[in-house]
Amino acid sequence: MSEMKEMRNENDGVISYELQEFKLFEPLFKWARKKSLWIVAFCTGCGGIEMPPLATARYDFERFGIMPNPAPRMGDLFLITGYVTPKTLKRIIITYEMMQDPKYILAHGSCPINGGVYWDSYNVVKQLDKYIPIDVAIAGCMPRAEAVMDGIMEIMRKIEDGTADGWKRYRENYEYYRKNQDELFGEGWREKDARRWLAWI
Amino acid sequence: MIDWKLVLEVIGILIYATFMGFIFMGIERKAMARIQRRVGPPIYQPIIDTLKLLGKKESVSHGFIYDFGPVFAMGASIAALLFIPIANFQLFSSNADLIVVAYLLEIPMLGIMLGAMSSGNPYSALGVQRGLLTMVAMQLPYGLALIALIQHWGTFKLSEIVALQQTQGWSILVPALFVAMIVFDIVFQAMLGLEPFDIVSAPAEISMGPMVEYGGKHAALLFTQHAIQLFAETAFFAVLFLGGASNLLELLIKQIAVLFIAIFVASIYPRFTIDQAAKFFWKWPTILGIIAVLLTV
Amino acid sequence: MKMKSVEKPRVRVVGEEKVKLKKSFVKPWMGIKYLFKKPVTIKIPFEKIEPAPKYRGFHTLNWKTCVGCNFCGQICPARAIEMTWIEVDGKMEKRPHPKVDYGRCTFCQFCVDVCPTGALGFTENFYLTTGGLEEDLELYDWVPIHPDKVRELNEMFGDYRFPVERIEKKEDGTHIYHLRDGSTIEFKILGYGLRPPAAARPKPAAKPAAKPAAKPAEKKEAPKPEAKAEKPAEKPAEKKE
Amino acid sequence: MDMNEKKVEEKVENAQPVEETRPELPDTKEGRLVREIVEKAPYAEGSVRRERRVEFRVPAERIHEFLELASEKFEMLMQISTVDWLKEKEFELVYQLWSVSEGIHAFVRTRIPRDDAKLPTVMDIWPVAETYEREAHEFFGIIFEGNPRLGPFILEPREYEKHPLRKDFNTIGYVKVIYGEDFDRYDESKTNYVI
Amino acid sequence: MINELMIILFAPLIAGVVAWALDIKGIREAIGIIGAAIPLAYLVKLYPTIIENPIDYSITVSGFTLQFQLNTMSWYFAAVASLVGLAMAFGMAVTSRESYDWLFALMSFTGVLGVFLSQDFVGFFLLWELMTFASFMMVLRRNRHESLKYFVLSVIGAYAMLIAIGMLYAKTGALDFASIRQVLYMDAAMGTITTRETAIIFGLFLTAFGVKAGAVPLHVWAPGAYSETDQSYTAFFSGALSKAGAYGFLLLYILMGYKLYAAFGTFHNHLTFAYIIAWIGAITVVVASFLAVLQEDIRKLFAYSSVGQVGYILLAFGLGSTLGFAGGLFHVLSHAIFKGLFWLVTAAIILQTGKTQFKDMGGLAEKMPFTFAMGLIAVLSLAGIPPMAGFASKWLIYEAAISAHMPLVAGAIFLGSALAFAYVVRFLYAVWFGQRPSDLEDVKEAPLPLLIAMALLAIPNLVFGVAPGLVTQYINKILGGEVVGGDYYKLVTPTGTYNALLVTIALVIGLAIAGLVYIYGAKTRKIPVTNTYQSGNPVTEEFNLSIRRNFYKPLAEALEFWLKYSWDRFYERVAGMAEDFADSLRQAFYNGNVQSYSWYLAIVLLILALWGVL
Amino acid sequence: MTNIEVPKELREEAKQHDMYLHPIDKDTYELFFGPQHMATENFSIILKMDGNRIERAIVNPGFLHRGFEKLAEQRPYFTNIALILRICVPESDVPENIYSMAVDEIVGWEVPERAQWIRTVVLEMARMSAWMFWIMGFGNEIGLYTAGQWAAAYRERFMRLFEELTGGRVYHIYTVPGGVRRDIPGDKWLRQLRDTVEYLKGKMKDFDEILFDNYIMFERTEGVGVMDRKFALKHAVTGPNLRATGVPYDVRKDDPYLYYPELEFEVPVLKEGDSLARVLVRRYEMEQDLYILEQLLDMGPPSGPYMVKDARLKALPRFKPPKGDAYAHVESTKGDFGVYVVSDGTHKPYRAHFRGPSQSHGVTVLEELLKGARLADVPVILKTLDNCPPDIDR
Repeated sequence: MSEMKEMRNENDGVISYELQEFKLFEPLFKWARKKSLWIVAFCTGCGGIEMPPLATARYDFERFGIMPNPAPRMGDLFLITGYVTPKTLKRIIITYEMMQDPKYILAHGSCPINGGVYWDSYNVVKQLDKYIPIDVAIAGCMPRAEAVMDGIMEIMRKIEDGTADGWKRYRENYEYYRKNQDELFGEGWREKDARRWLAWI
Repeated sequence: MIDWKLVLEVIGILIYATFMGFIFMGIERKAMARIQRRVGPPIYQPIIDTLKLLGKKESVSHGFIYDFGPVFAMGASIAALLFIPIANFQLFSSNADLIVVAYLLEIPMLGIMLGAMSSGNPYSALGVQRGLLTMVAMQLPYGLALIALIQHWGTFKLSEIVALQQTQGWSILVPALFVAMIVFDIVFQAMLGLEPFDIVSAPAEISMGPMVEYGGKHAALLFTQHAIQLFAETAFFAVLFLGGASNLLELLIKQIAVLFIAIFVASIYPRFTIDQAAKFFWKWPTILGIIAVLLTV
Repeated sequence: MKMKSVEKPRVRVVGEEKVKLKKSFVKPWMGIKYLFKKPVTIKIPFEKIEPAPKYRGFHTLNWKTCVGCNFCGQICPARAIEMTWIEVDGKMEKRPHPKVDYGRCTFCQFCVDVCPTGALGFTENFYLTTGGLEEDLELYDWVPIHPDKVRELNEMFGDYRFPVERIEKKEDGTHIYHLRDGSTIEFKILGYGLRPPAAARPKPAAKPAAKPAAKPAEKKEAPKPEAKAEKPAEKPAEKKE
Repeated sequence: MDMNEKKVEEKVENAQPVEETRPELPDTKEGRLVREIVEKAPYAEGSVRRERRVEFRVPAERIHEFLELASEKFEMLMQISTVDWLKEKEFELVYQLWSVSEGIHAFVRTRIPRDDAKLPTVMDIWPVAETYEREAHEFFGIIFEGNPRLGPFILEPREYEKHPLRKDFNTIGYVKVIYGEDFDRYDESKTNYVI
Repeated sequence: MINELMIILFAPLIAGVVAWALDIKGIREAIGIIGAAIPLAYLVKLYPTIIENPIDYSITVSGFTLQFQLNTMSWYFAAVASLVGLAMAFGMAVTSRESYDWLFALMSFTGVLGVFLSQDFVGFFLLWELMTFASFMMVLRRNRHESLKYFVLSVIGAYAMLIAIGMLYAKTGALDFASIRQVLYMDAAMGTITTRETAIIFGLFLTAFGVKAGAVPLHVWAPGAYSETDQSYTAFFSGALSKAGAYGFLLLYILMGYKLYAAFGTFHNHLTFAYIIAWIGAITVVVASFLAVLQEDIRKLFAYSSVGQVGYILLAFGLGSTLGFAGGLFHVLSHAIFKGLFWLVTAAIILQTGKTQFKDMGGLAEKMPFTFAMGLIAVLSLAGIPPMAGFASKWLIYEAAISAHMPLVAGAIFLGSALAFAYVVRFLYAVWFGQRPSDLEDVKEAPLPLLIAMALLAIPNLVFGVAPGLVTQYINKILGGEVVGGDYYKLVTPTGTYNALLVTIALVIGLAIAGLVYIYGAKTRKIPVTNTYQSGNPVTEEFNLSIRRNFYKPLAEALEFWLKYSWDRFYERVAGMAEDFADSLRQAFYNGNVQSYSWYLAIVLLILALWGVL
Repeated sequence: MTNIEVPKELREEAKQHDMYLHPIDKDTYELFFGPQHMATENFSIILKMDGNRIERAIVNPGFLHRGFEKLAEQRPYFTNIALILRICVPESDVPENIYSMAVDEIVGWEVPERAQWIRTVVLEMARMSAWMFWIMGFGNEIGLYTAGQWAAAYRERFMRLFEELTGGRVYHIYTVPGGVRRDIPGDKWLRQLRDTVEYLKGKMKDFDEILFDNYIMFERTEGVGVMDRKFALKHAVTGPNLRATGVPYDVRKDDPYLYYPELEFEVPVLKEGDSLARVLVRRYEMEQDLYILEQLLDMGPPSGPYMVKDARLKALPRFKPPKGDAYAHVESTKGDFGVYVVSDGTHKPYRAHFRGPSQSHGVTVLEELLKGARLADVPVILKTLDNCPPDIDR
């Protein structure tokens, strides 16, 4: 079964699709995208603890139409809430590729930028933007809810500008990201990781 | 030979119903937010959500049926809507039959299920399983409530039921039908997919169930479908038990009243598991339904 | 405290009847009363909330009093602080100053605690939001500025944003901080470390170039072994596969 | 505040290297417990460290036997801590036991050579040991004979093979190889860093 | 004299015999199809005639006169049977490997037609038995155990019918329906036949017809027999043969209606005997549908579903109102066409995959698109999706049930229809969707004759769905009055209306709007089943991602208490006890001792003497 | 996710050799539950399902593993405080405190009484905020979002108090070996704390009404995930989970630390051991924690320094404790949270081994309890066990 890896059709649904521009309603859609950011429910690190205050009665980001959504296909905004371990990064990449364009990433705090306090940890990814594109980064360890809100506002502003183009970058530079991912996890990591459980199931 | 007035009415009511359905969804979110002591989204938020989903630039599919499911669901919802007497707009409702409408209101579910199943995702399949079992569970009390109503008014025609209520007083003023209304209200919660019967989409268990694979325009279709369905179901409730309405405003008030009860129940009860829901439905609501039916014989 | 005197505190177990509750269909309906009460929501960002006084935010540095002792750098759990030799107005500062990387900093402010002269301090500022591109992320790495300047900016704008809006870097190591009020602070970074830089010390390799596509593809050259390893180090393990 | 002073005295005593075990045990409940167990298991050395803390040293080959004996008094196995004594070329395993009935915490120490780190599993006494042993195996490479689930648990297989908590695992070197060299941008003059 | 009726009746049988005798591959199929097509052709041809006046035909065999008549009602039933029979023949052209199947399948075809056309009890019983025998032979070839079960219950039914016929003959002195009806009508006023005797006759007929229709608790043969035979034949078995039972119930009304009314009176304004039939039907609907939901085998699922759907017909007949008859008669047709279609789809699946368990299937929609489309039509029809034949008939039954003031029975229909929804979706999911096991990679579309057969049954589903008036207007003629009003597209009952065309139009409008929205969105690209939400984990096809077994386990758990009891097990226990009893009897009596035998003889003689026989 | 479809040629090749590429077990199916899932943030369970029942569960932790124990060996004693509190995010004061207590014991420091009082208050506040967090999680998992929203809002009051006391909202980095880093901001803070306690006491009634008395909550939890006393002890289950099985073990009573010996509070114990018992025990503990805070406020902070006086603290980065080792543990909301610190006399700990409570109830116990449970019970069991993934991963 080892040759399956080589024979596998090196994918690519992720990038090979036609981009359809909705010329007429584009401004309307832009406004809608800005006003309705659905978060993929995937807290990757400690920053997840600051999401509940934001999502609940205290700060209530649903005022801006932002709400956590369990399904990645409907998600628009991916919050990388803190440090990312390789094991999580695999899932992040899978989930991110599952989301539908346009999609945005907000990186929380120090860790995704430069490793943070885990700069010397053998199991924390430094510089997340090597593996997936980041649209907005916020400082703090962990960032206060207000800071996260500020980051979301920044994303909204960028959507309006059209500068929130992480998803475009990901498609254009897919080879680059893919190479970095494969370098970190090894070729064919998806199958390998999936097959790990076959023996146990 | 086209009846242009009817065509205009159909178009007008469709637009109105879709819009109001979205607003109802917004009210639902807003009122729940208020009970949860927060501000909540603007009331037109569901419209923005749907627009955004429609504006997604990527769209994936698991095959023809996956695409067909949401389309079918929305089509069926529209069809159901056209048969419900909405205030003084009769549309097709001169021909509307209670059983036909009750069935038409169930078809969208089949569409969603079809699409969800064809994605091959176990979470969707679990959602389908739960959805169908909820339907199996709720159908008995639901049917009994409808039967009680039909037996009391002696007709299947929705327009006649409305007319009779206008002259003889609302259904809920009849003791037997009041019981039936309680049963229907419990079932209504399951029809709207709200707690304690939001077993189908239970985010913490099966991550939205049938909806988990949908995104982009498919989800937009389903949202629109949900809006129309919400409007149709609340109107159905108002027509059956609250005496229908003579104008849209009256209908709207009644619909919102119905909606608020659903919201209240949803915001204070957690969700049942599916087998508990089945047992629950076959216990109290069924007993109440039988009582209602026997009172009207 | 009388921990010794207490032999072993007797565990007082509550009766089950006090712990157990009765289930009810009706009681939850009481929750609906909040529909008519005011929400507890604080409407950020329209409604400003002050961070607590002495909230551990961004650093400030009084360049005059900083003696370059590197206590801050030593205590830092994230090794976010780097001593930097700075040339202001063509004149090199006598001592190196800490340069803080907010891509590392955990805001524990141990560095402030250990600062012997009190030069390093912190303010309540905590907003720093940038784009994800490399040039945007430059802001995360800076030599803190004087606390008075920061407070002045806070009062001017009424919020707690990062005082610098943009950092302009030049080839020769000149850094220009464009502050939020439009003023600039300009200085030149000569080198890093505790010892003064040699005259023509080259600037260490900066972060990889901005565009992802332009990033160096090969990142696997074995790094040089550390100057001062804590432990008897084994050879850096070869990356698998 | 008399108590605190007392505590400090105890701690000062404890702070000294624990080689010389006092033969005489105090006549407290801790002392009685230790005496009782040591009488049954003469191969073990027991001592009382302070109030509610006792300590046993057991040779590795009899550890299972001893723990089985101790499990009568100590109902819970709180943790299996491993310390990698690189200089002595030994792993020290500290089985941390807690007695719910007596309210006493016990360290059961045993040492095994680093090259041939093998121990019998204690899953049969405390099923929870499965997790602790998987962890100890993963991070230190100790093999617990009889535990069926040793293997990558928390770590990914690549890190698992390195047993990262061993003292001879060079974290920074490994990190540089895996995540790229620029994680530590100014390391040319790191002479003055503690970390 | 060669009458059309005779051709209709015996063409299938002759074709079957010829096909069996020739046994040449290719020719026997052709002969079989032709033989099965003849009745339909003649029936269509005779349609204008019989509306005016029925066609009679009688033959005399050794003193008994067998009377046949093609009247409006028998035409209806015969036409339904012939339609399904033709579809069966097309299906069998592919699925059946042996001429044996052709012989008995077509023999049972003749039997069914004979049952519908007979006008006296001799012919009725003979052809009933022919039908039973032929179908038994079809089952016997595949599975002895199940055929035995079928056989035993059929024999019980046959004896019951025989005794009932005997009693009727003894009381009325006639065997032809017309005279029996006449006599019983008179008797209703006079009351020479006691209530007890009437009850016994009624009970015996109930048993006889109940067995064939598969009414609970006599349904136990049905799942086994339906599933353990050629699936194309099952289309006929379930689509037409079980209708013989339903027809029998109708016959009860025709023959004994007044007598039964006179004997039992009414109960809460309902005919008591009809009330019993209605409740048998309701219980059949609920029990069989629940059991269908919990099945793991595709054949078993549809077998139980067939039982449940026949329950609808019984229920409708049991309502005792003309509207109920109309609904029941309509459901006879719609059940025949959708369930026949289901069985043909099942035949195609089993033929192409060789699997019968749901757990072995999945993802076939891509491989067998036409079969899938046909299956979808059947599903929509069975689930009662409005512009489908299944809905129109169900709607009539609803109307009838509620206007007959049988609310709880109507509640059973509601529950049954939800359950039907549940089990067809299970079928859809397990067979067509989800992950495809790798051993089904080479599955191809079903062969042409089978597709023709499916289309043959699918088209009526759509046509009678959109234009239910076609059927109801004919039913009006059967029932002799304007029972269901309206035109081709519209059904009007005293209490409600159903305009199928309007519903279709509404659905088309809706689909058009939704389709426009869909087309407006971004272009889709297809992704494989492994690219689905798995909580972020990578998966390969080596994982099982479909719920293949115990899909409705929560329901089974909720019904745990009820599922402890099973009629099947009950009968088996009874059978076991009977066997044990017989065994012990044999050991006690037939002990090989001559002296004891003489004693027995003496005792028997004594008893007979005491009774006054000797 | 990218396309992992097996190519056709390979399938055919496999078929020729009479083997199927996926010999899938068709009786059951696999459900990947987490980490990208509402119920199991950062935690993954691989479920082998039969219908809606779980036949087997395999816990797959490690999404949050950062190698704390390795990192702690590379950092000086005091610096570690900024690191190790990230082990238990909702209750970050607990790791700080146990680590400080262990180092105090190694060094032999007598922590000033004021510092002890502050530490006790901080721990109790942390417990209270963690309870609020737990209510939110539990409410969300069973579908009662209202209670969750309220609880999360009320938690913010504690967050604000923490912010004022420590200068950090979530990561307080406050308790250090030898005392605490800052003094109490003033009487105003104490008044605010008292207000908050009073406020929450009033709100507990709301929670009772909507959540703890709710009929459906009882339905969902009763008889779900039952473990008996023996099982719990053998699996070293601690905290409320253990007390719900009938064992009155509470570190605050059995191995008292800080101010707890002087405080009066009750330990709730139930015998059923199911999810409902765990919920009810937690509910009672919330009340007791509020009561404890009240008592502490009644006592008032003792006067004195808040940090130990020691000359060694002058050179903070190079502070060297003597050789030795110590084990310290406290009662967190999740159970018995312990640390084993070994010092070899250098300025960095030689080994710091943490015992998160979820280590014992989050792996084997969870796997056992999930066996035979319904899928809908998974979130309930997860939440009533109060499984905290970072405890396991560290």
